[in-house]
Amino acid sequence: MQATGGKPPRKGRGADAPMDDLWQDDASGRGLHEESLVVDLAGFEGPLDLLLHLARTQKVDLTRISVLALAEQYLVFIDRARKIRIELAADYLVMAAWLAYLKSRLLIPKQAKDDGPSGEEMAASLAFRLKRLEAMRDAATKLVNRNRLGRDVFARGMPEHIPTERRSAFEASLYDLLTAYASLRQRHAITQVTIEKRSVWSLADARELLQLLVGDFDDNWTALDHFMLRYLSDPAERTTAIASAFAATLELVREGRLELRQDGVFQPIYLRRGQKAGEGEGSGGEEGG
Amino acid sequence: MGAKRVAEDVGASDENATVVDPRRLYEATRIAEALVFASAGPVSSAYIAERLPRGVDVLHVMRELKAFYAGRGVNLLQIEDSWAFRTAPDMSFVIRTEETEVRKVSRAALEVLSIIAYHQPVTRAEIEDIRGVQTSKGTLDVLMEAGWVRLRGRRRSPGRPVTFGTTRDFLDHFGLEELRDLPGLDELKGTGLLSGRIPSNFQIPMPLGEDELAEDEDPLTQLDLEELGLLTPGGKADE
Amino acid sequence: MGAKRVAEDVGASDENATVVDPRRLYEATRIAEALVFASAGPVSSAYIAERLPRGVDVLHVMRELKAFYAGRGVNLLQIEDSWAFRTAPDMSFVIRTEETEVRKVSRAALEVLSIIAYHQPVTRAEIEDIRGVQTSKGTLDVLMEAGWVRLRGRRRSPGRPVTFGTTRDFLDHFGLEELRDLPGLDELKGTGLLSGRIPSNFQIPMPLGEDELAEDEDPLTQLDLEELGLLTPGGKADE
Repeated sequence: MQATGGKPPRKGRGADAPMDDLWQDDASGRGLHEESLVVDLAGFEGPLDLLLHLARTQKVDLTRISVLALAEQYLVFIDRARKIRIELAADYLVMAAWLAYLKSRLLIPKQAKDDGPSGEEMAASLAFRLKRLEAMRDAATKLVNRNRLGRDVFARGMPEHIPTERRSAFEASLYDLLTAYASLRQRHAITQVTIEKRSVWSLADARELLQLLVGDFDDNWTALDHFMLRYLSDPAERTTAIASAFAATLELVREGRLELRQDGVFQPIYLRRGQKAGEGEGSGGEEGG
Repeated sequence: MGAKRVAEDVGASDENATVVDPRRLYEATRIAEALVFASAGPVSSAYIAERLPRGVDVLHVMRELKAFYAGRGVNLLQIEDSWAFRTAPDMSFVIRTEETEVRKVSRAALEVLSIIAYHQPVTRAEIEDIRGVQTSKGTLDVLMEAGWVRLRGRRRSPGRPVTFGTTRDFLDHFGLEELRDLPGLDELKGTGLLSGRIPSNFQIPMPLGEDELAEDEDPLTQLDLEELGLLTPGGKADE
Repeated sequence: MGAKRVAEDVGASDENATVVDPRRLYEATRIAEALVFASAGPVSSAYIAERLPRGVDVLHVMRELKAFYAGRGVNLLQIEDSWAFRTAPDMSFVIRTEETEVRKVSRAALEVLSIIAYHQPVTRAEIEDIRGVQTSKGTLDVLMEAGWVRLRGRRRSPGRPVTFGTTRDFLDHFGLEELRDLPGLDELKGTGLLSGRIPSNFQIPMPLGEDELAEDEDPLTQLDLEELGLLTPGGKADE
């Protein structure tokens, strides 16, 4: 649990780098033992990574995993961690909230007036994301095992000249240029920083994180604030969480990134994507590949 | 030994018009050979062409040279539009010494690198969307410093985010002629995993039927059900 | 892999160097070729011999290899008891034309260049203000000589200082399509080039396009050019 000691890192930067050395021996060093449920997230790079690992234990093609079972496993894992008072990084909790929601959608028959995304659609999108991540993992493995220059294949050891590809007799890369600029500006910037205090995770933060974890909200009404509250706040902090969340949500609505609906007093709050949801996120992906 | 014969063969089988006499072609291959051999990095076709006798097709020359070195201890490789001599892969154990060191790449960095390679041009937000985590500071920095990743431009979309792509050095380092040679690329394209959108033929995983439990799945307990009952979308807040 | 197999074969057979089967000899030349090619200096016969299949005579192999490269664009040279590849002497005209040494751009020049790129149109005084040090005369010279920086116009302010900007060549060299492709604040942070520990009022300007004049900028006139002709990059500058 080293990634999650202390306060939950904002925006889930928790998975910073402690697992860097693990590339060579891959999963062997990662600390998840299904039987004993030893809780150790240090080896995982975020919730998708953990989910992928859990999915692999199902030992079937990712397109045919039981997303329900997977969600269960994940939630059990998170609950255990919470019971033994391990402070989890926020992104793991946000994923838990979403999976709890997904689970409820999968288990409870669809109601007539309910126009949210179907559980199956949500499950499919999760399975797709896992499959895609796994595909990139495999690609990375294939790539790194190729004959690499300087390890398996070698260049001329005693070059006689370096042809200048560009006319210019000066050599500098864009990277050099940007490094020079950034460090110059950094040096001259006043390095006095006050770190924002945040005892409660606002739901707006959680939502942004959620977008990262499971993609955009879609055009359907979704009621997952319940789940968010459950996973993101201690009972003691719930009131402040609701207050700050509500303020933050209104802000998002004002910005046009979110729409809200509540059918009556004390009824659940439904959310869906606002008109300007995608702005500044650039997460379209339509040109990918 | 073979060189002369090859040059003659070339003269005879040349189709690229400009009926080149064998000796001129042989001189051209010598020049190209010297140019590429002298350099540690890849040398572009344009650079070589400028230095060849007039009327000699550079690609024709390079193909000959490549064939000539095939199977030898040193091979001629094409990297995009450039050429480089590299030792044959099966020679690696002879040449490698204790001092031989390759840049160590973290698992995270490698993952980001392959996402960039397979999805380029790709924005940082898209990379994070695929990995489901924020890219830790320094990861992209390391890849750019290694000279494998570069800024390509900006996406024509709101916010105009910067896009990333790979470099020629990346191809050179991983022994790829071009991006199309990325392992498994066609297959990945075929399955729609690179499109960013769920393909229509992507099988929607249905939850297992009520009675069948997966091997590693526990039945729901009364407690679970209660809990879930409280958590229906229509349910009351637990306060 | 192939080489290993060969090595075993050899071990099994006799140690007599004179009777060598052609395939074994070919493998031995491949090994020697790769070794000499990849080495940073001449390679001794002893070093090569150690890595050849047993029972193969190193001098025999090197003679073969030398004969193979004779007359080609690259030759195998013997230097006392060591071996090295060198481009053929008559190829020197191809190689020598490229003696233009590639100069690394100094740190200071990179800083000035990056300031000009981001902050253009920018005067010399402003550059110094951002850097916090005086810019040495030579720095701007180098950048102009490289063809990356140009005089853009004059600022409509007391003293009408000359403004600097970048050139088309600058964009070409750094692989940018337009100035707007330069990464902004968030992107510099995202790639780890800027650390998160910067004040909230920290800003990075969005550079103007190359040909747009700023509101308070005049184009250079004939008169200016004449005047500046005297004050070329090497000159006394903005007094």
